[in-house]
Amino acid sequence: MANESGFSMEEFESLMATSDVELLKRAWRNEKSAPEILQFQASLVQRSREQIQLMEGTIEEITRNGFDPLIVSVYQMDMDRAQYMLRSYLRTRLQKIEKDMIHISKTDLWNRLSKEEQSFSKRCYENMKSYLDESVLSKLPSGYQSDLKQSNASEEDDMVPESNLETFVFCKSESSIGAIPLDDSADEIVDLVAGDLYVLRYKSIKPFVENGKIDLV
Amino acid sequence: MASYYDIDDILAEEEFIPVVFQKAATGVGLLDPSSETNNIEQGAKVELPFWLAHELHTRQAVVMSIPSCFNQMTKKEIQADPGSVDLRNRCQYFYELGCKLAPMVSDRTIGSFLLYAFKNRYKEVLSKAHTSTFIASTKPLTLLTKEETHLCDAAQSSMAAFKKWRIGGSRFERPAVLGKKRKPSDE
Amino acid sequence: MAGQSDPQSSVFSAAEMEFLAEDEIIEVVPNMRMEPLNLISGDYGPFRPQIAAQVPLWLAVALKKRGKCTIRPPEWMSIESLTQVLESERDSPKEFQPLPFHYVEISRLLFDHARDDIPDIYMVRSLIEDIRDVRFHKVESGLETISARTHAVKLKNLSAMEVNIVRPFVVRTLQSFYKHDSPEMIQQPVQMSTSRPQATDRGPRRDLRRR
Amino acid sequence: MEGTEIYGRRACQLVKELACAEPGQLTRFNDDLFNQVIKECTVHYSQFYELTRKMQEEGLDVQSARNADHFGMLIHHLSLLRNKRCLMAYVHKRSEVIQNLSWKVGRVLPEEIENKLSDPEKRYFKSHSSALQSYMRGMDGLDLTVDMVPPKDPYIKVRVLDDIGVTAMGDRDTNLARHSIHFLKRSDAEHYMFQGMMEELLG
Repeated sequence: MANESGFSMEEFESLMATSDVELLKRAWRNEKSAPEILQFQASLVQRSREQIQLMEGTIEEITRNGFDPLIVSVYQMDMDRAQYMLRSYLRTRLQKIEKDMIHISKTDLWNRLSKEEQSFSKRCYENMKSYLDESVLSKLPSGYQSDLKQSNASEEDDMVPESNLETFVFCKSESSIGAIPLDDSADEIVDLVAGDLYVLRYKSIKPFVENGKIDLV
Repeated sequence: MASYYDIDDILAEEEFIPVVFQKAATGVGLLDPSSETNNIEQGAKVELPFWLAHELHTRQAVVMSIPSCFNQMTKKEIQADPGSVDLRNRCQYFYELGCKLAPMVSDRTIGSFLLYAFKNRYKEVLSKAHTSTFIASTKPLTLLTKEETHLCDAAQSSMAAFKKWRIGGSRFERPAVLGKKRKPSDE
Repeated sequence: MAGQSDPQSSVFSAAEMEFLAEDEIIEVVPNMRMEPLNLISGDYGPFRPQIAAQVPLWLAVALKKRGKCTIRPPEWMSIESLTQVLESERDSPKEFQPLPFHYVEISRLLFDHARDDIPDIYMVRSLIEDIRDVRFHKVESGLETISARTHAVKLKNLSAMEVNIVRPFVVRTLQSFYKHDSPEMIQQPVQMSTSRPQATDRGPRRDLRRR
Repeated sequence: MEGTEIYGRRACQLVKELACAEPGQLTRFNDDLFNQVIKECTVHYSQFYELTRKMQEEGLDVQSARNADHFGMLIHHLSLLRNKRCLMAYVHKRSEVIQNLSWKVGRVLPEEIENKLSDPEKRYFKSHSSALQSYMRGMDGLDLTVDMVPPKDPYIKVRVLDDIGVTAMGDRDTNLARHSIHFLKRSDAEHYMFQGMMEELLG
């Protein structure tokens, strides 16, 4: 995964000690809280799915072998919890794509999507485009029929919705990061105390969310 | 910039602004109720929605003046008793419109007036939006602008969600889009 | 959600906070024998009668529901420590006492599913409710002090559910102050400043434990 | 133009309808008002075009001349943009509700909702649902429309509120008669509960 390359050995080891469900939980929380779509956690999703499948196999087996129903349902609940986080994680991402499909497809954000998400995004846009054409755009005078530009006179795509990176988010960092500039002029800085909770503008901590040093809660 | 599709932004731009035409314009007499031709004369005084006034202003076709919700009287009332001024009645989109107007008009105090109003109304009314006394009384809500209402709704709906959770009950809620469902026992 | 233009402001439901809390570890005393459980979320057990074991709360509740264990309420849920927390909460009008991040959810789950395992449950419940009320009162007075553009707010020891309740409001409030108290909006009046209200007087900027 | 409605007023009316609706709910597609706004766009365009022609006939450069006709054109152009924005916001907002529906009700629309949609909206619902379906197929059939709330026990006790009839539940048929009580797999019951056809019995 591209975003794992920047870790020091120490951090890498602590990452290895963290279970996949913990990592999935973190990915899920971050994805739910971030205003923009984050890097798809390809190998984590892959591993989680394998573990869930394995567990499904185990459950079938122990059911067949007449194990204590208590054990069966405990295994089932454990799997359901992982399954729920995985589903909710993927769902959150698709819902972001539904909202910002054009913006995502026009920017670097595109590379954050999985292959399946990319084709979902393409189909979403095709559907949306024909819906807008049929309902409104084809009925407007020529020169006003674009779904990206208000009219031919617009110099840029002035209709495309984007996620608002200025929004405030709640976050926590596990380790000390040093001073973070909070605005462009760097007049305001914050020194995050590890483990304490802060409300900050997403934009000012965006790089730290992307490299996993700050978690959104 | 607000999104092209933002409903509140669209409605805020519908607020009317008094303008004086610096240029004449043909074929648009509808804008000037006093005009007998289909044209607008130079010097005509009319009220235009912000979306039109603003574009014409940047092209020097009109000069905008400040709508009454930002006049001295409102300022004085807000100063005297910020929490009880009925801003909703004066302009639902008081803050949004004010922010759009501030950089464009000659009165350079609008920005600080907006902050003064928000700060003091926040202190007196809005910051109490989570409290049960606030939730029980509906009076302050009738005085609030759209943005202020959004703030209070945000507080109250999350408080309500918490209380619902605390009491317990089914976690499977019928989505709003499906409308309210009658229970068969009510039939 | 009210924020039509800002659906982002409410990200987690109370049920989702509860889900997160169910991963917290708690002690159970089984009354049965069961081999270790190798779960996706970790390995737990073995379980032996009368021998305490550490399990996630969801598992504790599942076992308890089926009559397979008693749950040992965590130390912070004892009357002594809650009484002390409540006193300290009352004594310091601005600080929040350290409590588990999910104390609201954990206590509700235990009240619902393990009432017979909690000594003096009525007292415990009312102490927790009082603590929650005092703390939320402080949150509210903290909110009242926001009065200017704020880049960062530190919320030391605020709990998950408390965060979740104020999140939509706080996010929107901070955004409004950010916009209204921006250098672009607050221009120095060029002329005739005397007849205007002293709205430009922003005073010393202070707010909820700003860093 | 019909009546003496000022420019963009009808379009704004359309948007106000959205603002007044209960959050997340759908009202009937307002064909009548919608078509009036489309018509207004056409009128603006023809008046815009007429002024262009007039300027050309007078030998003026349409790009650079700043006479009364130019400002007339400008106002018609701006009014058209405004109407377009309102129309687009109207259908866009509705599309969000429709997207939401494809998550919540599966592939078949309840009749009371279908009646509120325009034809392009019905088609959009179908195509969006199938985009979702095909994503899920691409994920080896992982169903994302279940597990909308965090899981508790795998089995829950429910009471049936509507006569649903005999339905396959897991590997056996179950008669879901009104008022009957069942132990069902949470994931089997979830859709029925969201649609108000069952309720969870707690405790």
